[in-house]
Amino acid sequence: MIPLSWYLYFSAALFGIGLFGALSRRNAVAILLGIELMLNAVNVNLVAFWRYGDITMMAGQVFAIIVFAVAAAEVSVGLALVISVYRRRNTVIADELDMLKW
Amino acid sequence: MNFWNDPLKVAAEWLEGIFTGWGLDAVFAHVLVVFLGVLLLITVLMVLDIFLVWIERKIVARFQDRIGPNRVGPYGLIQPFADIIKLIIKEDTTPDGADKVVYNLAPILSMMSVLILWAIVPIAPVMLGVDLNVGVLFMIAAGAIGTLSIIMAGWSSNNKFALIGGFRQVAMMVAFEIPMLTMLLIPTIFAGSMNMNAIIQGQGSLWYFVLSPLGALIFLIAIIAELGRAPFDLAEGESELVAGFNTEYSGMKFGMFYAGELLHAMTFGGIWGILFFGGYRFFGLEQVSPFLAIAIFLFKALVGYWVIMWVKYTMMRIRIDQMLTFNWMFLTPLSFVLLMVTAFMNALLAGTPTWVYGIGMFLSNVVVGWIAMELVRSYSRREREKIEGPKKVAEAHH
Amino acid sequence: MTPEQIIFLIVAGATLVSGLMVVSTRNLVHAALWLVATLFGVAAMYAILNAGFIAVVQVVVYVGAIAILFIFAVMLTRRDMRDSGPQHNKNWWAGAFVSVLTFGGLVALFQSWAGFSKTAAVIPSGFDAVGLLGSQLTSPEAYVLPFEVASVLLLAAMVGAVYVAFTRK
Amino acid sequence: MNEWIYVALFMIVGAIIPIGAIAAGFIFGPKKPNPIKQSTYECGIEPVGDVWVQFKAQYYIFALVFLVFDVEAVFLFPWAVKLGQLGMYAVVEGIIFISILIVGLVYTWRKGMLEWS
Repeated sequence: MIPLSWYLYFSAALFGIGLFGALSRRNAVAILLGIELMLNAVNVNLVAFWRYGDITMMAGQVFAIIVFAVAAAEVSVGLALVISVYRRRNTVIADELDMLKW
Repeated sequence: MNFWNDPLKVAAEWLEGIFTGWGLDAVFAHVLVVFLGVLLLITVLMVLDIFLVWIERKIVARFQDRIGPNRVGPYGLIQPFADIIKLIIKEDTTPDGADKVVYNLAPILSMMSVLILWAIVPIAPVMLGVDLNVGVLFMIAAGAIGTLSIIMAGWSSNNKFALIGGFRQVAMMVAFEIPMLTMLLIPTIFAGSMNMNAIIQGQGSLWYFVLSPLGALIFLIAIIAELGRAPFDLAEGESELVAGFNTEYSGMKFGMFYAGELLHAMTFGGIWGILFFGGYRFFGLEQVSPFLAIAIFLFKALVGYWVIMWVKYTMMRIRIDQMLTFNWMFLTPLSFVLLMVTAFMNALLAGTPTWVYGIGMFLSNVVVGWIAMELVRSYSRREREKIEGPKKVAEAHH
Repeated sequence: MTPEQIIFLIVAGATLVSGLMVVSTRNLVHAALWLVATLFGVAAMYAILNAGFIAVVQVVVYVGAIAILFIFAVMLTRRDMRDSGPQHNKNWWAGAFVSVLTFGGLVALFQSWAGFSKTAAVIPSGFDAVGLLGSQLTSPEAYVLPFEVASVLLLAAMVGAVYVAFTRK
Repeated sequence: MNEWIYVALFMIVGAIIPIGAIAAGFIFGPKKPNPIKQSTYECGIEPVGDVWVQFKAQYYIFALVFLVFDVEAVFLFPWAVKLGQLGMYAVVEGIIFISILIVGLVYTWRKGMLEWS
């Protein structure tokens, strides 16, 4: 049997990779890719806790599905923002989008 | 006699006995036997696929008042083998600037997305790849891999026709996947399960086609669009986009796309038969022998395939704007309304005898369909008046 | 090592490697395709966890829709698909540091927790996760509010995305 | 044992067969590349410009609406499985759920985003 710890290590590693992508990428679309990885890491945890707890309590799976909805909403609005910015400013590099600084 | 009733189980136990006799681990032997079974099933499917080429060519010839292949072998039966040899010994070109890995991966994924569908298709009461309790959704997941393979093929070819064709195809597939998903919910509601076998068992007294004829029709339209066949073959509008996403493919890689499409059509014919026409069930005949059940299932699958071909060779291609309008403004809202009505009627008629339930469901479908057709009629009348002016229409009433 | 553990390690390794490719590839379409591989690995993870419904949903939603959305967005935001210039900003080492710190912190946190090396209970035969999910999602005592709120959330996302992306200049 | 192992077997075999077929084509086919043969096909005319043309932003809208309804279907499948045993209140919940999303579809439609322009 696989102990719960393995899943937790796996999801922590995936979360770290996603965090690195979100923090270090220059392209706004790539930042969103990193955020997707982080959301997935969270989902692995939720489902693992469902499996290793009382399996008749569906909270873990319900939350996982809610996270799917959140991820869908986040991606659709995020990419729409990127496309909108691209149409106005002709760039998707996050560092160059600094008009709010002034 | 035992073999006659459950051939797969008998064969599997026999093989497992042999393998464990060799000193293999019991679990490993079991997985190995299943692996061989899967290999057998998929090999049979590929052979069937070869003959689908012949069937398709013969039937299209009849539709177009021709004879079709008739030179190689009796009735041209050897023709598909000649085609395969030709495809194998053709040069396999890769265009300059293509993304090699993605380019080669796309046809493999395309074929795989079709083959894994057979994991959930019950071909006889005792013959089923995997008895998943999420069978219906699994089908959509397999379709997702197919969609991905098309976008990969279009993107990696480094060809404008391929890219635009791939994009159009994907836009269309995702658009028609919404009515398809919605119509998959209807058999799920009736059967109370997403398991394919449970859906077939639920059609013991009434086919779901009787309970939801409109649903079956919308599902048929959606699967034809998902297949990208005429009248929805606009990704391959020969006059504008050459061959769509597979423009740059040649040899066996093209062969994979082509064979995948044919097998996909036949598979969807079978799934249509399972969801709405009772799958391998036919008035108890399936109980006689699994072989008879397979024959019934194959017959239904081929009838479904024939309907898909019938549509393909009768209709002309529609433009992309017409296709999108048709989907977003007619099919999608209609499928949602149908789903809501079905759910409502299902709760309302719960506990009534089967015939009341059947008649109620059938009538609700007819009413929804009739209202939809009236709306379309008034819409097209308004469109016509916009072009011709109201006068002409008024004259037509005299 | 049981076969199950070996399968887990293979899947986890492949998933993490594709995850690393997502954050390091220069070509954004490749990054999106690596994301598909990662998400597929996560789906396999759910399957190992006996959460078949979530696994299939993962493939349907992520591979079928979100990956397509990403690829479309990449196509729409690059007039010429150059991948020149650095793909990571000049503070990437700080990002790497924070990520490693997060990972280390999480692991340290786990290890002080008692339930860390728990093993799973055997799933009783006839356990219908999807049915249970259905009744809990619609039950007023359980999750009917999140169920309806998710619908509102999706509506807001759709309206917002359409408005943001396509208001004329 | 987990039934998904069999699904994995199907995926492995489903990948082996096309790889084998393509490998056969690779082994038996001739390989005589030349620059003209390898060039991108544009109906015999020399390729013009870059392949990565700018796309219509509308493709994004189609994928977006699809994503939203895909997630919606995910919520509805468990609902549909249990519908027969739950009675009228679950039906009403589902109808509310679908109606809210239809509002989004109607909004997108009224904005003219679903028409091919």
